[in-house]
Amino acid sequence: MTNDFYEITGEPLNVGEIARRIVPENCGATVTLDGYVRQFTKGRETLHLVYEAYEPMALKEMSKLIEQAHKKFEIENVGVVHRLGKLKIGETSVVISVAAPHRRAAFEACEWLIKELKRTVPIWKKEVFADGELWIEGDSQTENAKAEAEFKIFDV
Amino acid sequence: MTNDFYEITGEPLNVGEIARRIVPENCGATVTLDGYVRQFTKGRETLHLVYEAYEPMALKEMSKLIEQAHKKFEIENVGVVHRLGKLKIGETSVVISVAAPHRRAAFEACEWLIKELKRTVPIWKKEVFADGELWIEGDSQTENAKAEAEFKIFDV
Amino acid sequence: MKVKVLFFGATADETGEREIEVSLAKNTKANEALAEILEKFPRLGEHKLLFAVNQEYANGAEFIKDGDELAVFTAVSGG
Amino acid sequence: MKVKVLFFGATADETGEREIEVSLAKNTKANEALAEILEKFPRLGEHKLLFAVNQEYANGAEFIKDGDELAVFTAVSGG
Repeated sequence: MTNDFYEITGEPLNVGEIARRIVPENCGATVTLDGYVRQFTKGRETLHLVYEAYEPMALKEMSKLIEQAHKKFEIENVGVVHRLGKLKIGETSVVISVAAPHRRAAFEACEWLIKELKRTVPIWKKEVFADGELWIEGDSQTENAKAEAEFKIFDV
Repeated sequence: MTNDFYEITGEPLNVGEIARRIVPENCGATVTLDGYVRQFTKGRETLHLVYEAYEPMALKEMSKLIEQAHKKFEIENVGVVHRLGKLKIGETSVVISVAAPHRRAAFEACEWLIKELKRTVPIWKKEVFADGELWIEGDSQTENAKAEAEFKIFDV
Repeated sequence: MKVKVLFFGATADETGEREIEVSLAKNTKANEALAEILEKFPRLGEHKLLFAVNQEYANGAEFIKDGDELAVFTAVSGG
Repeated sequence: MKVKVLFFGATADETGEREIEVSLAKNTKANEALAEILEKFPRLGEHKLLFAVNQEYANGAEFIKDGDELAVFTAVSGG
């Protein structure tokens, strides 16, 4: 029996608490990815960020990712928590924590999960600058290209 | 300027607090490895563990590993903390946290650091069972073999 | 038949709407439904769009049913 | 010349010592020093040993100096 969880919350994230929640009795290592708000993106200063989600679909997609991760990697428990709303610089936006009997699988699964979350889970980030704001569309050129290959992107 | 730290302590480790201490302003991701006491090793129940270190040498080796990691990977800050003394089941024995502008480097450096720490830093683990206790010599067959290749193991 | 259409982030800003109701002919496919939505909100065409039907990514070939929940959004940027 | 020899974990248990003082001839090399230590504590020979001189791993060829800190221990198992 795994002890996975996936959540979306407007509250601040406690990385240590999330990592602890997935510790099973027979595992030796947890790997945790902690993503947070950068102050500078390409030299431009971000004042704060706003995250918005299509919540029921985002939770479904997170659940699918965890299910796929269990098939791909020998892991025990997974925790994925994404924060929504307004985030200050340095605040944690996402935590992904994976416990496994062998650390190699925990590293691989954690890295795979953050890559896929950024590609498939319907959550959007708005960067707010001193002189304007911008919804970020896609994680990066590369990951957008991968998204296009798998989903149909309707480019009219 | 990096903001690294490496410590050996007899106090319980707070994973989230350690991960937070290395967050720099211009980085986007921290990867954290959290190792803890397993209840069962090859079916035998561990009651608790005792960690002992050659402290000044362990700190030197930790410092060298961090220096090497900065040369090998594009990372910003590293935190390594190892606990000593008696640890109960489920308690964290080691935390390695790496912050980097790109998460790939953080994953790679964190995995490299735990592998090297287990191979080179003079810390030993004693497993205490209901019917006896055992100092563990080397991390595993594989990693022992690697240790032998690099250091001279005096097998008399 | 009537369906609900949701917008998020950039698409909510472009349309000025977060949720609308749209009437569609029977046997409308997902790509046809999207084309109708784009006719109402031509500025959406400036974005690369993803489209979901009942909280699942759509490839365009799905038949839309009465009461379905559609969603139109840009490439995701969580994490 | 005199040197300090430290033991940890399994080697401390085998020798019943955590720190001893050993007298060595001048120009003794690390591997010769280790051989002398093993003569005192033959049961150490049952382990694969690592050897450090002044808190650095030794390969055996180092010359030991008066006042050096030697350490004899088994393959490490932290983490």
